Amino acid sequence: MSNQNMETEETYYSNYGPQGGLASGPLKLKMTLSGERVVAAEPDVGFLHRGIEKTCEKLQWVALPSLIEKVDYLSSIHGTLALSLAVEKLMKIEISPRAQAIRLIVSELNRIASHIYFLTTMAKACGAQTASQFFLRDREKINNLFEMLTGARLMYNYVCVGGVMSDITEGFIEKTHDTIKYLKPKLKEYDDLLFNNHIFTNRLKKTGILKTSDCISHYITGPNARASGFFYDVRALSPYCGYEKYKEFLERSIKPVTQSDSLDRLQQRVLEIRQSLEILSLEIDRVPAGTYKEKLSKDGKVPKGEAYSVVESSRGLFGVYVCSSGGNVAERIKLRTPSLSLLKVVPDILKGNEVSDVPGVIASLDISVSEIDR
Amino acid sequence: MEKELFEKIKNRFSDSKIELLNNTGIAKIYIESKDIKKILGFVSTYFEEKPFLETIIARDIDDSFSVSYIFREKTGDILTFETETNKKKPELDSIASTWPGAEVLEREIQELFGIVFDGKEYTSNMFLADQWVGKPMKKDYVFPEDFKGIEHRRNPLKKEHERP
Amino acid sequence: MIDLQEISPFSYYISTFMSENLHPVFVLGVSLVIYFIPLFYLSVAITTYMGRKTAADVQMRIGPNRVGPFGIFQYVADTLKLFLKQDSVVNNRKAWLHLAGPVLSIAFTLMAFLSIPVADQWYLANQKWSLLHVYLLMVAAQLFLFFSAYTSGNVFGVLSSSRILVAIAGFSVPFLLSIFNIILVSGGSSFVEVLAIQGGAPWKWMLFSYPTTAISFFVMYCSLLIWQGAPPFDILDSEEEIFGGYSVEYSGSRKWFIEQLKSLQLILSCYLLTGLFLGGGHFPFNLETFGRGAQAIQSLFFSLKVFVLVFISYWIRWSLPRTRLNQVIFFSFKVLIPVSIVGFFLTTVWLALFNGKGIGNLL
Amino acid sequence: MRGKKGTWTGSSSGELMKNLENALPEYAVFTKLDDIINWSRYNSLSYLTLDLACCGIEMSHVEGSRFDIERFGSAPVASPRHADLMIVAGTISYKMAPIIKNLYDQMPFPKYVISMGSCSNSGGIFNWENSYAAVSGVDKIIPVDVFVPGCPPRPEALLHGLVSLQKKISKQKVLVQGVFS
Repeated sequence: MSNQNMETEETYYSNYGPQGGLASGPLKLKMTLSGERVVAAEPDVGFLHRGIEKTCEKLQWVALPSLIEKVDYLSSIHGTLALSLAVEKLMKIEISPRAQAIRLIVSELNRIASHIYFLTTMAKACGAQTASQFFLRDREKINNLFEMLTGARLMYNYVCVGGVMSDITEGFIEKTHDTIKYLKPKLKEYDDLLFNNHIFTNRLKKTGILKTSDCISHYITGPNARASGFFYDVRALSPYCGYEKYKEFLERSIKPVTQSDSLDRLQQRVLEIRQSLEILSLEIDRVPAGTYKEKLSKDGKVPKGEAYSVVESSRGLFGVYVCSSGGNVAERIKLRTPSLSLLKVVPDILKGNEVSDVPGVIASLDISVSEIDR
Repeated sequence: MEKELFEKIKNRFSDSKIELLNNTGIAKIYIESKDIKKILGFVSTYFEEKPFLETIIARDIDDSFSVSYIFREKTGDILTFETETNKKKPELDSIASTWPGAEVLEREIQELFGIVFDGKEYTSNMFLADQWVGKPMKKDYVFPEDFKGIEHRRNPLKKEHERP
Repeated sequence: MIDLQEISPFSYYISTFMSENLHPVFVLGVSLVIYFIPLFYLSVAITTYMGRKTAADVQMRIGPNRVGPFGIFQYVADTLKLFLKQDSVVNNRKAWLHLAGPVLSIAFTLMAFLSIPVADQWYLANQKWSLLHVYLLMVAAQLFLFFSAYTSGNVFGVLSSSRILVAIAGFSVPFLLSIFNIILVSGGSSFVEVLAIQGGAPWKWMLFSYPTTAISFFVMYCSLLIWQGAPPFDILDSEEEIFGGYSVEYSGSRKWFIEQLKSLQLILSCYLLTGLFLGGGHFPFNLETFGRGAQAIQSLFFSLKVFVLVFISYWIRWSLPRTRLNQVIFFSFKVLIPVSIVGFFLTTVWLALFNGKGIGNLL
Repeated sequence: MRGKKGTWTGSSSGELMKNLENALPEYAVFTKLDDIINWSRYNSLSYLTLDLACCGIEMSHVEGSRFDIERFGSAPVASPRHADLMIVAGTISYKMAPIIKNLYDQMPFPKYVISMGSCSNSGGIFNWENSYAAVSGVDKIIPVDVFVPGCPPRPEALLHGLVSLQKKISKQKVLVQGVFS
């Protein structure tokens, strides 16, 4: 459409959210519409700003994992893992191989859980209520595993400084095998529900295109970037917790870039579930013997200094910067969250799409508002 | 690697004050606040590919704000630059023209710390509610007593809202 | 003097049970009540219950089971609750259209039922062009919904109102084309005439009696889905995109009317399909032994067919995701219309070749 | 409507009913009618999902096949006009607080609120001492009927909260209070 037409077009304004939006959490979109087409869309965040970084300076070190979990509640293991890695750098502790293997297992499990929840919101956004219920049912299986291991369904508080909170419970390994066996054929069902369904694929094709150049300039990481052809995976680039073993596997199984649209991002997530299941099925048999947690001094103090460590969360590069003044309480904690870098790109992605596509595109970006706001 | 880069920068910008700090756990290159644009602009062209801006960290230290820029190279190594600005008139140069992702981060720092980037002060808040008083991430920030009629403190014994 | 037998056969049937001195208008009123009360309350209740239970079953849930055995009184509880709820009203100058919208729309949808015979001589209005009349009433019902959405003062309501117009456009042409196909085949323009050439046994149904009527059935089914705004074409009131669309501002009893309307639309489309394609109330066996009760059995048979269709509709509803607005229009204009035009021409060729005989007659 | 000391005042119909109540020694009819009205209300609570934070995930699991809140006749709705019940799930920030108030005001009477999770009960980990931006409890903004503790509460806990609310509704004296209160 030419510029002149754009000027004479009558537009109107509409809010989208913060209640009832499809991002997980209250995201508001200020949209200027022309008929059914989105002329401009501006995200408004801050509805979940809880001041977590300030709260970190109020609580003791021991309490921090349970706080950092709430930053990205859908992949809470990754938040606590990044914090633990940073604090361990400060305290200069080496983690036992067993604890590392357990950490890897839970982090992959959490990735699967998060991606399945993504599929749920995606299906809901496209009006496939039944498909979304199917995904929720499968997420319960992962929740069962976590419940067995940590006792919680969502806020696990499992990874801690020095290892993990508790050892692998009896029967966990067998149950994990069962779950992997259950989920692998289910992935075929997902393909039937999503990618062999023409209504589903046709409405997602060519909507919400995220350009590779945008990914690089805004440093968008995670599945979104990988679907757009910007391969950036902390697990492969600077491995932690024994991801060295799977470096080649991760680099090998890259999805070829086609459109970098919503459908591609959906396919990327399903691919990652498949990857995680592969890693999980290898790692679950390789848990070495040893202690699950290193002995720490009881005063709960962390030596003076600074540390910064990153992990690959379900949404991308999750970094925690820790600064300690040698006391019980952190001096400053800064969280680098993957969804925040998406914020400036969302208007470009949404522009030119239809109102019907907005829920699908927003859901396909898998924005976690709590991560943006903190 | 920091050392190498540090030497290069030191030679290139011989008239400005540049130090290599390595005592806190993260190796940092200290630069003065007025040189940010110049030196970071040089860093963006120094490598084969422009390093990614991972995050900007502001800290409240006694009478000044320290601001660290964490970059990441394509190889996965991190690179940290630190600068300082005084608390009375906190101002810094923006690097959003080189790294577009910096805009959000700078805006967040302006909102939570009060450091103004490029003299461009945003009138509306991104994270905080509108008409918020004070910069909450400062060390001397006192939590509000109430905000727009909602009392901040909660008395466990008091019943808050009866059914109308 | 009003000739009941001519203008309303169902009223004439009712009048045979009553005293002969009654005024025909009174008889008309009584027969209206007798006809609509089960339709408006019972069928809608059954449809709603079926919808919820089918949804639960497809999604591997249990569904409502707390009120009454298997939750069958859920509809009663919902109705009572909505009627005892505050009715918040939009402060708008044109609000009367908004407030009256659901009721008017229901009234027009109900009027469309008048000329569909559920059994021999069981229809309320005897009209020559009842096929087109039904079409007009259906469009009118949607138009009132359009007005009510447009005056709701809500952005999502306005969005929904424009979508309603689009849906009317997408529904009209294929629907009319398939109706013309039926008129061509049956040689009549009313339901009575269309039903006259059908029989009770499945091979005597319109659906199978000509090779092209199956195409018309498909086209009409899809166009009716567009008209109702049912999945996969539920663009009118999708919860995720436009937060309920035309129903977004309704609360209390008006919300109940909207829900009632949705069920009635579903029932009407199943009525149409049953009457036009599935042999209506024609029973496969001779019912002469039942005397005047024969029609009751026929109407039960009719409703059985309707509810099977309702069940299939719900099955489709809970299986498919939603299409986009432009896809609805593309589907209507690029698939349904060409298909039905081709079917139209094939019908004329068939009629010319076989002297207007159907498959059943030829065999 | 309830005044300060637990007396029922307010709408004219309520006063009329109160007078009637005084006039009649036995009011069995009211009780029966009350029962029917309450039965319809507590068996069809459609809820507005206020998916704010972590608890929202568990709330969406409640719709799922394992927990299935529809057994109780409840269903999620998108518009506040259709809702009887608001489930506040998650931390309330000062920026979100006026919106929650607005949503609550848009809901038609009778309306109920379930506060789900520690954050919306009392601030939880983000209480007045720890966080500057979080409201310590949703009951500072709107009245709450049932508090469901937990961080986050299990879906079963939310279902228990729903059942508790149903019990609470079943004891209402609707005709005395006025129907729309």
